[in-house]
Amino acid sequence: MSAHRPLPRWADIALLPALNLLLAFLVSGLVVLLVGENPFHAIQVILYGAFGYGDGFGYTLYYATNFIFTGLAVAVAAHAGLFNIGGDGQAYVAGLGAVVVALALDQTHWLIAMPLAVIAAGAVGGFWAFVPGWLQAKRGSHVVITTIMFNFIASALMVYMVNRVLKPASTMAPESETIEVAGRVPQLRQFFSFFGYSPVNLSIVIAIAALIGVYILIWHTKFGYAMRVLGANPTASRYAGISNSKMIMITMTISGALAGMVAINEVMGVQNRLVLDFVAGAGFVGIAVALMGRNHPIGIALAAILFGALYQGGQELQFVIPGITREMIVVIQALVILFTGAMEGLFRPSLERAFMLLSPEQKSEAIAVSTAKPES
Amino acid sequence: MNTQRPETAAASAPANGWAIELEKINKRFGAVHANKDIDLKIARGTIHGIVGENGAGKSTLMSILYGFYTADSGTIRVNGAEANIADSRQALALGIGMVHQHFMLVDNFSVLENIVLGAEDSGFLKPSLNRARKELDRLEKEYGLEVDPDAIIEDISVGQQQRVEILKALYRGAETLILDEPTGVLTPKEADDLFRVLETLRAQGKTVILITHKLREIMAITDNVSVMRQGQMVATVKTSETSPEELAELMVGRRVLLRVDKTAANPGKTLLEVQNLVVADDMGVTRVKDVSFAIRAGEIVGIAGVSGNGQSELLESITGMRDQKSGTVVLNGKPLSLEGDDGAARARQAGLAHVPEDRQRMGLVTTFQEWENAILGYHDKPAYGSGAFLDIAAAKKAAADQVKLFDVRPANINLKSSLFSGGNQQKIVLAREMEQDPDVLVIGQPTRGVDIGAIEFIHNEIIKMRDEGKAILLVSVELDEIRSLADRILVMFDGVIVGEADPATATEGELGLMMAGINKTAPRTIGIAEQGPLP
Amino acid sequence: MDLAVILSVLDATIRLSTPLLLACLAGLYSERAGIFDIGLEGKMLAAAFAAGAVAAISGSAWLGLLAGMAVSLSTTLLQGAAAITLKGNQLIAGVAINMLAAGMTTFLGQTWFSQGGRTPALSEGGRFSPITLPFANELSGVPILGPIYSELISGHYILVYVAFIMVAVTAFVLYRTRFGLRLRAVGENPKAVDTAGISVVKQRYQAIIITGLLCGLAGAYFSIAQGSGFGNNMTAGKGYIALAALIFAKWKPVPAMFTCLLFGFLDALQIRLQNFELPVIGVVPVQAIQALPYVLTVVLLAGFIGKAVGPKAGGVPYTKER
Amino acid sequence: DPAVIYDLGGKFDKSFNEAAYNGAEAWKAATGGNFLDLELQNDAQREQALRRFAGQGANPIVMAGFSWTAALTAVASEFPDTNFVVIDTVVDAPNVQSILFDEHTGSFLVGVLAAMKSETGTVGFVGGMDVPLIHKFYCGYAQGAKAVNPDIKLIENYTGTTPAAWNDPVTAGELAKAAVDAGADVVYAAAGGSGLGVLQAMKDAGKFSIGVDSNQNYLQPGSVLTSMLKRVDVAVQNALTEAADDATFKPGLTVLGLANDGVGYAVDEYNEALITPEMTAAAEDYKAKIIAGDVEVHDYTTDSTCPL
Ligand SMILES: Nc1ncnc2c1ncn2[C@@H]1O[C@H](COP(=O)(O)OP(=O)(O)OP(=O)(O)O)[C@@H](O)[C@H]1O
Ligand SMILES: Nc1ncnc2c1ncn2[C@@H]1O[C@H](COP(=O)(O)OP(=O)(O)OP(=O)(O)O)[C@@H](O)[C@H]1O
Ligand SMILES: [Mg+2]
Ligand SMILES: [Mg+2]
Repeated sequence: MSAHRPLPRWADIALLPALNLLLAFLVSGLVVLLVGENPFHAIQVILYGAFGYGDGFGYTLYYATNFIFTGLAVAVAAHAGLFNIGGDGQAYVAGLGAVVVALALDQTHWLIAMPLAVIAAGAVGGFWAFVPGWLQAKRGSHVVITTIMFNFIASALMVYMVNRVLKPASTMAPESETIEVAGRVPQLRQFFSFFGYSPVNLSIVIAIAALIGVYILIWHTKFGYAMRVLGANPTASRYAGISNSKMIMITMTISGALAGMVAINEVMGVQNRLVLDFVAGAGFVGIAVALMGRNHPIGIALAAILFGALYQGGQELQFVIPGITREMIVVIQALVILFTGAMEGLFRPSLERAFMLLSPEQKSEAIAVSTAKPES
Repeated sequence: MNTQRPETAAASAPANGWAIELEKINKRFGAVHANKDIDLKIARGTIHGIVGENGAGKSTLMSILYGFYTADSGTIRVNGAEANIADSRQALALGIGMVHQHFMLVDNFSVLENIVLGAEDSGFLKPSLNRARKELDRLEKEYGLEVDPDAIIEDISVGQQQRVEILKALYRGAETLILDEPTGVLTPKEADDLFRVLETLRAQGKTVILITHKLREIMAITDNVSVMRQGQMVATVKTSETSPEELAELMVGRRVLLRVDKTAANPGKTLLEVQNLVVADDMGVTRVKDVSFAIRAGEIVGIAGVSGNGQSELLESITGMRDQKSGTVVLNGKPLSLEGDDGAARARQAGLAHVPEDRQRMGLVTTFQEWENAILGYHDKPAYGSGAFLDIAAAKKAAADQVKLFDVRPANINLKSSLFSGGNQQKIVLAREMEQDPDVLVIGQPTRGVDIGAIEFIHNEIIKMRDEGKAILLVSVELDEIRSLADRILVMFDGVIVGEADPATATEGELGLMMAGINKTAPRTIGIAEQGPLP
Repeated sequence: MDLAVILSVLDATIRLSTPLLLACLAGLYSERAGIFDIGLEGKMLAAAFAAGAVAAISGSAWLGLLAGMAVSLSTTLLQGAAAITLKGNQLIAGVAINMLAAGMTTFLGQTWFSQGGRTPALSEGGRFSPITLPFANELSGVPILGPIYSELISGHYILVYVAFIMVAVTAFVLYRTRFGLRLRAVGENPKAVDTAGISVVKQRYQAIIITGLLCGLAGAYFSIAQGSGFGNNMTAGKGYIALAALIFAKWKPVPAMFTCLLFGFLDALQIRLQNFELPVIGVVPVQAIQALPYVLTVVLLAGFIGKAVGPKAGGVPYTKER
Repeated sequence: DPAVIYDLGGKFDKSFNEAAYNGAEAWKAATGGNFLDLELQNDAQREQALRRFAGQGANPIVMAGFSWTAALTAVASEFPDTNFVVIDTVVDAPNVQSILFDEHTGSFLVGVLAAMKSETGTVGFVGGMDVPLIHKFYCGYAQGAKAVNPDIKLIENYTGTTPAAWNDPVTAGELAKAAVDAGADVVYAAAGGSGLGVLQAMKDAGKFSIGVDSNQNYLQPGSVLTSMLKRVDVAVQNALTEAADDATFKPGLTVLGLANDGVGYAVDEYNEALITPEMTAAAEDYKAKIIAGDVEVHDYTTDSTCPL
C-alpha cells in the first residue's frame, strides 16, 4: 500500500508514459544537437522513412512484428511477476526449430511448413525459458540472472550449431542452407504491391493473433487470473490453491514460445536461412516495448510500431544524414527504458499532486476512503 | 462521542520535570489523518503507557518523536527545550531511544555489531567493538540484561533480540525509552523479565513510554496512561485512578460489550480430524510437533497460545499452504492429500474454507479490484466460467452478493482492494470464505486490526456458522476472543498442545500458565497473568 | 606441459581476470549496499570509451584513466538517481544503462573519430606500459621461482596490481571499518540503518560511487592497458561474467578474486585450446569453454554446488514516508 | 552516383574495408565524381541497403565482403538494370561482377619473408573469422614459409567464428602473445580490425608482425615486417570506373593476382630496414616463378585442404 492517491487509469496508462516518452525524445534531441545535426530534421526523416512510403511502412511493420513478439514475451512473464530478460536468447535458439522444420519441409507448401515451424520454434524458445522457470520454481534461482546467463549460453550454442552443424561446407558466411520458396512465409507484397520490396510477411498475422490471444489469456481465462494473482502476491496465490511452481514454469514457457516467434519472422520470412545473431537485440527492445505498453496488448502493439518506426526511420536517417548512425536508435531505446521504466517515478508525484488539485472525483474518492469506517 | 473527558492527569509540572512535551502534532498519510492535534506530556522518571485501537496512530506518534517520520505540524520539547527532530540521529542525540514493534536488527550481524551500528567511535571498527563489549558488560550487570555479545541475531530468541534492542538504546545513552508493543511476541515469562528491566530503568531515573494493547500490562506497570482514538489523544490519566473498563471505553468511544452472546454448542459428528501432525517452518525448524485433535460439526475449537508457538504453521499446514512432514488431516472421514504447492486447492474442494491470519499478505490481492478478490481460491469453480475461461459477469454477481450480505463499505466491487479499510478488507475475505458453504472453516486472527463494531459483526457470523452445523477452528492470539467464542480451548506451546480447557471454567491465569509452558507450581514475581476471570 | 607453457597460460589468466576482478569488486560494493547492478557492463563500456578517447586526444594514459573513471561515475550516478532517489526498478535501470552505453559509445565514437566507432590507436604515452617489479631481471635466473616472479608476477600493467590490492582493501573495508559495517547493514536491513540514525540514501550513494570508480578502472583497462584504443562493444559481456563471478563468490571479496581468476583462466585456456586435441574428449568446441562461466553460475544458482544467497535487501528500493 | 557498401568491420578498419574506402576516394579524386556509401550495422540490413541504393538509382553498387552472397543473389534479379560488383565472393547473375583475389599467392610471399626473418624457427598466424577464405590466407602463408624452411614450426589461430571476430583486437592480441610464448617471433595477422591487436602485441613483445589487406607498415613502424597487400582499393576504383558504363562493365568472375598486382607485399620507409636484400631477392624470385607457373601455390578453397 502506498500513501499516494492513485492516478486515474487513463493518466496512468497513457499520460505518464507519454510524458516519459517525450522526455526520452527530448534528451535524444539534445544528443542529436550535440553532434551538430538538426533534431527536427532528424524527426522529419524518421517519420517519412517509417510511414511516408510503402516500402518504409512495410519495414516498420516488419520490425514491429518482432517487437510485438518480444514485448508480449516480457509482458506475459511480468504479469506473473517474472522479469524475463532472456527474450533474445529464446528467440535465437528458436531459430533452430524454425530452420530445421523449414528446411525439412521446403519441398512441400508453406501452409504445411509454417504451422509446424511455429510449433517447433515455440517449443525450442519455450524450452529455453522453461529451464530458467524450472530453476526458479524448484531451486529458487532468480530468473533474472538465469535468463541473462541463458542469453550467453544461447549465443555460444548457436555459434556452434551454425558453424559446425548447419553451415554447408561450401559457404563462407556462418549461415544455414537457404530455405526453398515453398518453405518460406509469404510476403505481404505478394498480395499488396504497396509494400514494395519490404520484408513484412504473414508473420504479422501470427503477431496479431498473439496480441489477441495474450489479451484473452490474461484477462479472460482462469489461467490468466491465476497468473495475475501470482504476479501480484505469491503468498495469496498459494493461499488460493494455485501451484506457484507450475505457474512459473508454464508462464515462462509461454513467454519463451512467444519470443520464439521472432524466428518465424526472421528465418522463414526475411532471411530465408539461419544467420548468426538474427535476433539483433529484439529481445531487449521487448523490455522497452512492454514497459511502455504497460504490459497490455494494445499498448504493446502501439509501442512495437513506435519502435519499428524508430528502427526503420533510423535506417533512413543513416541514408539521409550520415552524421547520425543507427546507434542513435539504440540510444533512444535506452532512454525510453530509462525514463519509462527505471525513472517512472519522475513525474508521478507531481502528476498526482496536480490531479489531487484538479479532479473533484479524485478528491471525493479520497474522502470516501477515509470515511469508509463503520461509524462508532 | 459521548464520553466525558476525565481530568487530564498531572497537568502541573511534576517533581522531576517533563521529559517530553508534544504539542499540536499533526501527521497525514495521503487521505489518512493519522495524528490530529496531539498533545502529550510525559514526566521524567515515569513509565507512561499509551493505548488505543489498531490504527489509532500510536506508532506514528512515536515514530515522529523518534525522528523516523516528520510531523506535518506541531512542536516537540525535550527536557523543556524545543527540539527539531529531523532524523533518528537527532532523536538519539536528545537521549530518545526506541524499540520498534518490528525489530530493527541486522539478522546476520552479531549482537555486538548491531549495538555498534550507527554509534561507532571512529572509522575503524575494532576500538568501537572493544568499547561496546565493556559497556555491554556494565549494562548487563546494572539492568540484568543478559545476552551473548558474539551471538548472531538470527540464532537467538525473540526475547533476546528485544534485549539487544534495549541495549542498543541504552548504549546510545537513551534517557527516554520508547517501547512499541514489546510484549506481543513474548511469553508471559519473558514479559515479566522485560517489566523487571523497565522497573530498574525507572528506578535509575529513566523515562519509559510503553505502547501496548494489553490493559493488564498498563495496570501492572505504568504510572500514567494516555488513550488514543482515531488519530486523536482522548485522555491522559493516572493509572492508579483508572480501571481497564474505563480505558476500554475511552479507546472505543462507547461502552464495550466484550462478551459474545451464544447458546451452548450442540456438536454432531466429527468433521475435521488432525492426526500426529508434524510441520516445519521455512527455515526447516520443526514448529508443530505431533499435534492431534478433532472438531465436530457445530462446535468452535479455539487454539490459544503466544504467537510463534506453531499456531501459524499448524493453520497453514491444515489448509494446504505448507507441506507437512508427517501426519494426516482427515476431512469428513476422508484423508486430505495436501502435498504440493497447490494443496490449498484440494483442501477447498474437500470443503475446507480458510480465513488467513494476514489478510493483506495472504487473503487478498490488494492491487486487484474487489470483485476479483471475491473469487480468489474459487476461480476454478465451474460457477465462475466453464472450461478455461473466466466468466466475469458471474464473478461480479457473486461479488455483489457478498458485499451486500456482509455490508462491505464502500459497496463498490470495482474499487481496488487496497482502498478498503482494514476492517472492510477482513469482511471481504470472510464473505468469500463463508459464502462458499464449507463444512469446515479455519479462521486465523479473525479480528486482527478490526475495530469494535466490525468485531461484533464478525463474531456473530462465526457463531451463526457454528449453529448451521459447521466445524470451526479458531486461532487467535487474543485470549479474550478465544475465551468468548470457542466451545473448547486447546493451548499450544512450543509446537505441542499442552492442554485443553473449558472456556466457561478456566481462568485466565490457568490459561496463561499453560501458554507459557509452565506448570502451576513455578515461582513467579510480577503477576500479570495472575488475573481473575473476565469481568 | 612445461613450465613455460604453464607460465604463459597463468600470465594470460592474470591479464584476463583483471577487468573481471575490478568489475566484480565494483559490483560487490553496490550489491552489498542493496543495489542489484546488472549495469556493470555498460559502465565499463562507457569508461573504456572515455578512456580511449581522451587518451587518444591527450596522449596521456593518466588523463584517459581519469576520464574513464569520471564517465563511469556519472553513469553510475544516473543509475543511482533512478534506483535510489526515484526508487525505480534496479534491474531495469541496469538494462537501460547497458543499452545507453552500447549506443552512445559507438555513436559518439563514430561522430568524433569516424572510425566505425573505434577511437584512434594510441601513441606510446597514451597507454599504460607494463611495470617491471624490482629485481625481476636479476632473479629470472633462479630456477622455477625466478621465472614465476619475473614473468608471472612482474611485468603487468599498473591496473593489474591495483585490482589485486583492491581485494585486500575491500576485505578490510568491508569487515574492519565503520563504513563497511554500515554498507553491509544497509544491504541487509536498511530500516535498521535508518533507525540507527544513518542515512540509507547517503550510504547507498557512497557505495555506488565506489562502484563507479572501480568500473572506471575496469573499463580503462580494456582500452588503454590491455588494448590500444577503444573498439565497438569492447567489453563483450565481461560485465555479465563479473556479475556471475560475484554471485559465484557469494558477494565476498577473496572468493571473488579466486572466481575471477578461474573465469580468466577459462578464457586463457579457451584461447589456447583452439584446434587442440584433448585425449579422450577430442577437440573441445571453443564455444563450450566460452559458455562455461555462465553454465557454472546457473548450476551454482540452482543450488547444486552450495547456495548463493545475496544481500537480503538487494533489489528493493528503500522507501520511507516523510 | 555509384555506391559503396562496407562490411561489418566498418569503413575505417585499417584493413579490408578501409582499402575499399580508399579505392573509392581515389576514384573520386581521379574523376571528381561523387559516391554514396554505407556502413552495415548488422547482417539483417544487407538486402535493405542494396534495395535502397538500387531503388534510388545508384549505379554501380560495389560491396566488399564474402557475406553478400545471399543478399545480392536475391536483389540482383530485382534490379536487372543496375550493375553490381562484389568482392570476395561469387554471385552468378548477368548484372554482377564478382572479384576474387589470389590471397594464397600473396600470403605465400609474406610466408617466405616471415620464415627468413624468424630466428626461432617458429612463425605464427592469427586469422579473423574461421572461414575458408582465411584458411586460404593461412595455407598460402604456410606453403611460403615451408618453401624456405621445411622444418619451420607454424602456429595457426583464429579470433572467432562470428563476424565479431573481425573486430576483436583483445582476443587477437592474446592469441599473438600465446604464439610468442610458444616461440613465434613473426606473426601474420589476417584478421581485419582485430589484426591491430596482433600488431600491438608483437610490438610490445619486441617481435615482428605482418599486416594484411591495406599497407599497415606505418601502424607500428619497425615492428611490422611487411603487409600482405590485397588491392581491394584498386579493385574498387576500377569497378567504379568500369561498371558505371555497360560497355565497360565486366560481369562474371574477375581474379586479381600477383601478375596484375592484385596482391603483393608492401615495402616502404617504415619497414625497409627490416627486410634484407636476400629476403627481397627470394621473394621476388618466388613471385616470378609463381607468375610463370613454375611454382604452384595450392588454393585452400578449391578442395578445403592444405597440403603441407
Ligand atoms: N507509512 C504509512 N503510510 C500510510 N499510512 C500509514 C502509514 N503508517 C501508518 N499509516 C496509517 O496511519 C494510521 C495510524 O497508524 P499507526 O501505525 O500509527 O497505528 P497504531 O496505533 O500504531 O496501530 P497498531 O495498534 O495497529 O500498531 C493507520 O490508519 C495506518 O494505516
Ligand atoms: N500504508 C497505507 N497506505 C495508504 N493507505 C493506508 C495505509 N495503511 C492504511 N491505509 C488506509 O488507512 C485507512 C485505515 O487503515 P487501517 O488498516 O488502520 O484500518 P482501520 O482504521 O483499522 O479500519 P477499520 O476501522 O475498518 O478496521 C484505510 O482506509 C486504509 O486503506
Ligand atoms: Mg503500531
Ligand atoms: Mg485498524
